[in-house]
Amino acid sequence: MTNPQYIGGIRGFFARLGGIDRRWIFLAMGLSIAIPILLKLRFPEYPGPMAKATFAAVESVPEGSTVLLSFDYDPASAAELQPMANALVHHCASRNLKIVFMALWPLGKQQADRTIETVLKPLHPGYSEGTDYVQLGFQAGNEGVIKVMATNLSKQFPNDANGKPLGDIPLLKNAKDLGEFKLVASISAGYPGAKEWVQYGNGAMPDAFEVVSGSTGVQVGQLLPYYPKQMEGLLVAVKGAAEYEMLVEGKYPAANPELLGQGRVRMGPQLVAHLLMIALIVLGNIAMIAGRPRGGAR
Amino acid sequence: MMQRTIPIAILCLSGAIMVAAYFISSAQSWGETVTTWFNILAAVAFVLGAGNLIAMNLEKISSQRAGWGYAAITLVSFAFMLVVGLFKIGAVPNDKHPDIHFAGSYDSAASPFGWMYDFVMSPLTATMFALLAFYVASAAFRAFRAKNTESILLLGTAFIVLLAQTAAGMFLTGWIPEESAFAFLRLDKIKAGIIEHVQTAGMRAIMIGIALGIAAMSLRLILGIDRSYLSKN
Amino acid sequence: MQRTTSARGITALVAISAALLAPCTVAMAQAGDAVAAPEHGWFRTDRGALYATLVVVGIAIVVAIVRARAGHPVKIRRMPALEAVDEAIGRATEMGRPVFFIPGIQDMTDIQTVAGVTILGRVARTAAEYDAKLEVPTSRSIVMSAARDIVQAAHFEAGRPDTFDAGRINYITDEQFGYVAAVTGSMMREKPAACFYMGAFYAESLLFAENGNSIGAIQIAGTAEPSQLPFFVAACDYTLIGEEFFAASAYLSGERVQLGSIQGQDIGKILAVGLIAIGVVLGTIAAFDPGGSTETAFDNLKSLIGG
Amino acid sequence: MNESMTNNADEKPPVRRRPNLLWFSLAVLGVSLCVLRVAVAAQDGDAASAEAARTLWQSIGVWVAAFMTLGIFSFLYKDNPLYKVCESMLIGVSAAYWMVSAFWSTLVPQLFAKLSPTLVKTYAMPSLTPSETPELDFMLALVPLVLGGMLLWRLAPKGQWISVWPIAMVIGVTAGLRLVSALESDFLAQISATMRPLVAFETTTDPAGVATRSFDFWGTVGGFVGVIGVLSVLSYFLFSVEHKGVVGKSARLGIWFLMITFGGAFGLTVMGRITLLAQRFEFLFKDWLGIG
Repeated sequence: MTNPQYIGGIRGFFARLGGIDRRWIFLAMGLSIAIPILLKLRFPEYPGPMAKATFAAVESVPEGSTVLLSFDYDPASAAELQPMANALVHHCASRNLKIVFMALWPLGKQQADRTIETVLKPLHPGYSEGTDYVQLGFQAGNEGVIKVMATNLSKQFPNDANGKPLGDIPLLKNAKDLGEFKLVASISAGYPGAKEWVQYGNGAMPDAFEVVSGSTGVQVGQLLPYYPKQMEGLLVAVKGAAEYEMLVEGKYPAANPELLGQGRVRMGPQLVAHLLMIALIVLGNIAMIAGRPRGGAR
Repeated sequence: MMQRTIPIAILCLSGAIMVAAYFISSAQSWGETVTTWFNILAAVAFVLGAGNLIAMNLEKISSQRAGWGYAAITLVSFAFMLVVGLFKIGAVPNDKHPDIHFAGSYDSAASPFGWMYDFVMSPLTATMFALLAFYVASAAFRAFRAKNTESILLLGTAFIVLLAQTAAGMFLTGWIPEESAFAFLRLDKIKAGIIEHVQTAGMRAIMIGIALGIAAMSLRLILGIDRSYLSKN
Repeated sequence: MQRTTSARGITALVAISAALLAPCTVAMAQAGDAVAAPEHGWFRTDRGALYATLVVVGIAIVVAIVRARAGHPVKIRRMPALEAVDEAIGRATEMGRPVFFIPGIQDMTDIQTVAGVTILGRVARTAAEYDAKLEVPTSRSIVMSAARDIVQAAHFEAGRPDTFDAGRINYITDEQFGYVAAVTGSMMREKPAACFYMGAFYAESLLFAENGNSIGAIQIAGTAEPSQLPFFVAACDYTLIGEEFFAASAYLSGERVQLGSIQGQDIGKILAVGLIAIGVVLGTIAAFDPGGSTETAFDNLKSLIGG
Repeated sequence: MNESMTNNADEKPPVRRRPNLLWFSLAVLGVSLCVLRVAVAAQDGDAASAEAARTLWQSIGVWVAAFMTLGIFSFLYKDNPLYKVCESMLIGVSAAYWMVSAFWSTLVPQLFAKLSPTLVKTYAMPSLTPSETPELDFMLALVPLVLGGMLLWRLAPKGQWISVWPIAMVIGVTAGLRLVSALESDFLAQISATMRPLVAFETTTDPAGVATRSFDFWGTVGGFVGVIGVLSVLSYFLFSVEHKGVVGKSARLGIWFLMITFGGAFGLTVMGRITLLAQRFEFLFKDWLGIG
């Protein structure tokens, strides 16, 4: 192999680039994430088919019917999933849908509580607990919870999270089973989560409700087989959240746009860093080609 | 005999029992029981780990080897955390039993133990984890070079997936109508196709292979063919 | 002479396997009922298909082992990663630099750690023969304990019990990233010439491999953690992928009997291919004839083996 | 990828230096400045109340956390005393953390509570419910205790070989458990998942409720790719056949499938890794510096 030191001109520049000190790459990566965060750069998103399908699924629910939002994640995945939860809650409330919150993950209840406090109450002050929304909280049992809910809602959740019997809650006093809901949305970071909702919820009563899901990037491979047949909508990672935010904000502008912009703000560093990675791969290959001795491959 | 035959017998027997228990209705909880045993054993073994950690660092300090000051930092932070945690110093008392000191939770955020976790351990581990963002960049630059078919496929797939994950992907191919015959050229479709079909297939075959590898490895151990874990003195 | 021993052994095995498979026929017969009512006798009939697989795969491996013991030639394909082991240790010896062996971050309850530790035995023997300095930082106390035993055994085997130093096999911390910080730090300071990553790895795989690369170490990795394979493949010199990793300890031992077990794994794969072929053919026919009897057969087959 | 190394690190003899005093004193100075700043800030407010004391500790905490974060980042430039301090603290603190949590969440409830329920109930776990089978629990708890004793015996001057016994048992149990579970959840389940029709049809229902079945081109392609992928990668893993002829071609196709699998997995992980780093930066900018 020719020593890149002895190649001149532009070709030499690229050839030497191949052996660049990796700390320059580190610096570039650091800047590409730090600058968008500092400047709060927001780039336009082009909503993909999955985000559009999710939006359409929520839009198709008749006004005034009840939806179930299951918070199946914990703070570790909140960076990816909380923006989806915020946009979803705002979307449902803007369409006057009654919202029932629950969690299959122990810490999911906290996330649901936070969403109620930071999104639902400030943006939709008219929503009152008991008639417009209910927080059922967390129940242990993984997919078992879903199985019981499919046949008998009040057996799995005799009370809401505050200990109030279901019979005393106007919104749920006549609710029998999962068929009460027109839409089930699982914001899901793994097991138990969206996959279980499809298998045991939708599986038990296929035509009763639609399922949409927000998922982390890591576990999307497991959910793709269910979209779009058993799962009407699927939001993937921060990007899915950002696209969905665009759609929701486009139709239902929020009084406080900050709350609905988290996904897009987080997409800023993602976009720049991804473009950097792509550029690095291209540069690495140019460097390799430039460093080759003339007259063919080794 | 005590050093070779008995350990082999223990290994074979415990392995065979666990296999059999899986198929016997009344033995379903055995797996759980031995898992509990193992957790206890691992907790007891911490005495070995702690002993080793202390001995290694004390030796560094006493011999004044290069970097002995850091060994002292390790020892001091270890001792502090251990004492504060084991004796629940400053722990928040249990609501229902405020009189019983050890009933309080050892890791509540208001205790020194919790503070150390929140402000020392967790930022350190989270930052160490975050270093990966830098290393994926340098690895992509260095390793993704089109030298042969294999590396072209590796870098090409990574390239497509990376591109499809940004707005740039939608910008480039999002104009192709989803219902048209050319929809498969959309980057998001290509990405979904790769993940759903090729990657799933690859992972499935890897898993089948791994299962057979585990089976053969376990059988070698249970049948006493692989005995490399035994001292031969 | 050897042939007859082998034949006798195999006949015996066939008899044993027939006996072992007997409960299976009962299980198969009851499988239909078992799905409906999850009550079982003393034998878990719902796990009948698993039992049959266990017996068949087990017998396949044992037959291969018995044949190998009887003197049948065992041919195993090249594995460049394993051929590079001696070279890597030799290079470290020449350069006067240490060899690092990282047995993953899981405890002995993960079979990958067990596999990693048995590979450590072979690596340690070569290192003892070459008189290379082998360092094994561990993330679990019990793994440290087991690693010390196995490295000591390797030194005895190599005839160098005097050079065994337990102080090079240390427990660091159970915390994943604490362990990573310590290991990458000492990589930078001690500049090992060869790094082995053999065991269960998670996010730390790339942290190790990129730092090892930056100090110019030869890196050989092996793991059955599918999510981490991409990073090892991209950043290490050689990677044992999934099943290869489990075959490695047998391969490195060079013992005929152990190599036989690798051959047995291949029979398992052929079984898998056969099952898949049957399933795919049935499924394809069923696709043309929805609701027909082939579809029922296909569904039954899938639910039988899918448990 | 998998190329042999060319960039052998430069062969300079390692220069052994004492911990750089300058670095160390800079770090100490920085930390003390921060403590000072926080103390002053706290005095401005009502430092007397307990709430203020907690926020004081919290603001100290944020500063400490920020320094820890910067210390780890400094490793990207090169190994340095600040990183070494962070590394040493992390080792000490985390080792103790796991030991303490093993003590309180495993040893106390699962071992001591079985051996001496009254003692544990009185002093540590007032809400402990008495077991229905205390004798059996006691006997079962003795097993890991004895095994643990054997394991610790290696610290004794004689008979250290006995510590191999518990390890042999752990390996045996692991081998037994994993043998069946691998065959069930990885071998059989994956085979079953691969059994799919090669051709796919799509059923669409028009508004009148009439279902029509039509050939699904891309579904069929996906089905073929899925099956061929699994088979070819399996052939790559064949050990007792040289990769020549048909097996060789199939194995080569298998490698291609593996490379696409790995490339895709690599690309998919990037987003999560960037999120992690973005969170650290958000912490530094917002929680520590108060900008952004």
